[in-house]
Amino acid sequence: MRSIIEYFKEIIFGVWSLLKGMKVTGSYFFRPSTIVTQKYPSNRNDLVMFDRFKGEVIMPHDENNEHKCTGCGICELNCPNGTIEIISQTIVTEEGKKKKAIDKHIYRLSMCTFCGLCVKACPSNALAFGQKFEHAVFNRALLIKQLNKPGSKLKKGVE
Amino acid sequence: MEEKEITNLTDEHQEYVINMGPQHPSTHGVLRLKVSLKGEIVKSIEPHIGYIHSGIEKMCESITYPQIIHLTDRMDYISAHINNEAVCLNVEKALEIDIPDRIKVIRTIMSELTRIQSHQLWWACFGMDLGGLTCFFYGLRDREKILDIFEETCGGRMIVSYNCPGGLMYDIHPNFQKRVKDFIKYFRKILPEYDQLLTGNVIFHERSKGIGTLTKEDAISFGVTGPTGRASGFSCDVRKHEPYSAYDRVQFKEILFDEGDTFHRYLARIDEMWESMKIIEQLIDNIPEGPFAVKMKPIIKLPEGEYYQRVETARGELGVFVISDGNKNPYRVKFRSPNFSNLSVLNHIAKGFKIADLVAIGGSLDLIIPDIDR
Amino acid sequence: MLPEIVALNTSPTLSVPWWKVVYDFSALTDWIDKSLHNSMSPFWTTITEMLIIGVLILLFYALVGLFLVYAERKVCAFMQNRLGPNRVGPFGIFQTIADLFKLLFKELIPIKNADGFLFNLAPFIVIIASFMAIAAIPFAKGLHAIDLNIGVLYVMAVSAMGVIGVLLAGWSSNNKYSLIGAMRSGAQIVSYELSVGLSLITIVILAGSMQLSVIVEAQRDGWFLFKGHISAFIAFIIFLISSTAETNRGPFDLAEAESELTAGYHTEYSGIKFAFFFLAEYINMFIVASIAATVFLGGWMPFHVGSWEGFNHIMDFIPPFVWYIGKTFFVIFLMMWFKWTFPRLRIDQLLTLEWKYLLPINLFNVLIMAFLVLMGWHF
Amino acid sequence: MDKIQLESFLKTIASGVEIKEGKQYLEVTVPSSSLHQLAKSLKEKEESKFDFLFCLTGVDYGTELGVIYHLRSTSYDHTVVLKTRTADRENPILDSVCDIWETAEFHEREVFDLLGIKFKNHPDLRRLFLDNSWGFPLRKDYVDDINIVTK
Repeated sequence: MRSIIEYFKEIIFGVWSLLKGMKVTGSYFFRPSTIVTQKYPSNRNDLVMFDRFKGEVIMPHDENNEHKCTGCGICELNCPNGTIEIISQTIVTEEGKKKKAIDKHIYRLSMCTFCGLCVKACPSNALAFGQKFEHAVFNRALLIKQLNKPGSKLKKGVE
Repeated sequence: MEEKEITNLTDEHQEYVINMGPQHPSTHGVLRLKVSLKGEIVKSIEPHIGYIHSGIEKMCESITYPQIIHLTDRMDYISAHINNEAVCLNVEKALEIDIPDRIKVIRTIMSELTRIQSHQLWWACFGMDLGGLTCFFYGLRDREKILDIFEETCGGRMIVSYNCPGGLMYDIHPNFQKRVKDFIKYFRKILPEYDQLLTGNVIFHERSKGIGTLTKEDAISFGVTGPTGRASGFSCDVRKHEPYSAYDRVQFKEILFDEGDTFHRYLARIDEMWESMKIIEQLIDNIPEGPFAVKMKPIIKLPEGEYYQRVETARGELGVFVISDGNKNPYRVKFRSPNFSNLSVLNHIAKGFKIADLVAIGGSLDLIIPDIDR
Repeated sequence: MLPEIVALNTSPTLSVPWWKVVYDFSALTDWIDKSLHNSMSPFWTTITEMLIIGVLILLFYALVGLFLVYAERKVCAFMQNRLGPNRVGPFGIFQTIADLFKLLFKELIPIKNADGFLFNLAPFIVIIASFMAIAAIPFAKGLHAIDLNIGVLYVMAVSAMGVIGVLLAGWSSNNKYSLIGAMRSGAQIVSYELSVGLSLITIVILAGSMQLSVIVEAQRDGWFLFKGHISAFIAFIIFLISSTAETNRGPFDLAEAESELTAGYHTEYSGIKFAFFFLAEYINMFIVASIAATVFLGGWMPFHVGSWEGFNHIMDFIPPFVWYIGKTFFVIFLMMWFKWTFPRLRIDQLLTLEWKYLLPINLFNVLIMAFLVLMGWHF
Repeated sequence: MDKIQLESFLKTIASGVEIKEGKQYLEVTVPSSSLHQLAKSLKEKEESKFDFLFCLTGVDYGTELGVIYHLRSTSYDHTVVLKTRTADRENPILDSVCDIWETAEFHEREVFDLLGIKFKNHPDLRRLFLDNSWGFPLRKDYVDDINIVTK
């Protein structure tokens, strides 16, 4: 007799537990307002990334096309996997002194792991993280970027 | 054509060998299990690993200590923050640096958030392994909220790279506390839904109770740690035994069960989420003021010697063993990864069960393949 | 010569106003039948009628398949708190059509060492089995391809044939996962066929006939689900569970079991052959749902409540076809709800459920129903 | 037991070992011949009960190859580090501890794979990550001109 009671108890508890599960899914079915899906490519225009989001490494330039990179090479040293390469040149300053300056700041996006060591180590805050994240291109060579814009020069007062 | 001799067939010849993986929906990565079956019963399992071996230990020998951190992110990528913390703690211990309280508290909060999101992902995948596809979406939906917190403060979602020797990369975002509190409030409401959907479900009980039982002795002998080991009664929570960061000042319970089957491995993780939320609640309003990083020398050199740091990741005990010869590069780094030991027990506990149980057991071990291969 | 011309000139007309056809399709079918008889010999009339029905069912089949795939995606998406298809067309309604074209154009990958003939035959067996079952279903009053006097038995027998296709598919693919999936499916369907049969027998006892049109007609004053109260309700629940198992769906999808067997018996199929399996799964679901609707929920009969004349009149105003579709989709929704909520059972638990729970309860239930009918304790 | 007690205990059960107090744990250097016997008694002796091998590391010391065992007792929560070395770089053979701690099976396979140290009495000594054509990458003299780039 006891086993028969157990048998039916089992069935009733089993069905009850299943109904509880169905309540959860069913309640979401009738509450479409809780849907969290973002329609990504169509919400692109008003998509705001967090300001610290590490999309790529950029070198901010001001309106006079001036950057803060002195070409010291600390970022290159800090980079764990050779993403950054600095090609420097020697220029003559206005006072007539010879000085090392940046020629090309090469950044290989395809190798970057976004560890943030270059940005953190930069003594003159020349580097920053950009929020752009759509990096897909058809040619791998396009992922090798030059961070200092052509014709740009060092901002005054940055050593 | 002559017929082949079919006499003298041993049991071995009659085994039905299938390859689960490297591409298989339930191995969660490139794990390959060579499974010998007899009917549906699993006779033996032979894990083949190394498909994603990346030589992290070798790479570590040629880079500096701060640079190691971004590699540890990629080991157990679901609990990246805790891996980072292990390396940082090891370096700080070797250099005997005092870490301000603020850093410790923030690290603890982040670690616990990492643990919750890891368990959420595990819950999602475990539900999917058992055929309840809806679990996957609920788990990932809630995990997204933590990833947003990470993204706002650390700039990365999974691969956070937020720690550095001597502190943190940046201070926490001004919204951090509010967002974490919102999340805890939200998740306290949602977690009972997980229970209704899966924990109480009679089919789930049938699928998981008494399946893949691991005894305490075996758990210790196989070095199975984390929730998997604790479900077998092996008290191995590093947070309790060797408190690091701010774990010595918070109240929490080490979840221990004696049964050691799939169901209790599941319960251990669900309960750990509740405990993690408790830890976060104790700390989130009491983040002390102070600097977010200690000033370190530009080139970090560890004194000669051997340093071992244990931390509790979401999957078990992670050990970082550094042998330094006094240079800026370590002489040898060894990561004692929890998944590596947890995998080794699979053959032992899944033998004799059905192939569907193998999937359940594999899911309950919560394996992350890059952590096994390193 | 002359009388025929006369007959042609007095072409038959619809016996009812055209808008009333939706309430009784027999007027329309009679009219078509008479018109065809007027123009050709009885033999060719039959052939033409069969052709028309064949084309209509094919069309219906494709439409229902497309719609069900879309519905399933949307339902599961909403249950999982996401949007589901929303790219192709408004609310993604053309998504399945896009998928259909994708599957049509995909390469049919030949499998090395597979049994070519059986490998190609299997999807057809599966799809023909579901195709044959659809013929016996009464869609609305007078909209019934063939009204067999053993309709219930026929539908059960024919829909169970699909398992042969599944077994063949698994065996001929030369894939270990497929074979395990096929064997599971075999064991599953053989056992669950019993429960489906017995739960239908329960209602057959109540209705006193196996003819589907008679069963529907008997529910004019109340659905069998309410007429047979407890016993019918138990039979309905068991029918839902076992028919879900029979269609390899929901918590019983062991034959596919994607987390264990990748895709089970159709692992090696691609392109349109895969689409056949896929379509057959949804049509089978539609068939079992329509049987459930016909046998338990009154088929195309409107919902009537005892002596509420006004209410019954309003219900009568809704066309039978709508009633039928509505009930069928309600059952389909229940089955989708099961699928997207529960974890999968293990093969031994699946058989335990059948042999230790469903079958004894079912046998007992048949007895109860026989007793109820004997004593006249039903409504 | 604390470090001092452990040290005196170790002196009683083993001879020929070199005990050094490391930065964190007690470090015991054992000759490879007596390693297995010492490990067994450390596990089985009621006073020590080192039942949890939580890390097994293979190290290339330049001229010698070595293995480091981190042991902990789950009942007493004390830790000891065993170290052993072999000078033979061509065919290094050490005793396996698989029969004492089962977790060693995978760890020793890893060490064999990456450093080429063979373990006697290991039940299934095969390479774990890499295939047989690879060298032993964690050795300091390992060269790979294609994949290792030095600036």
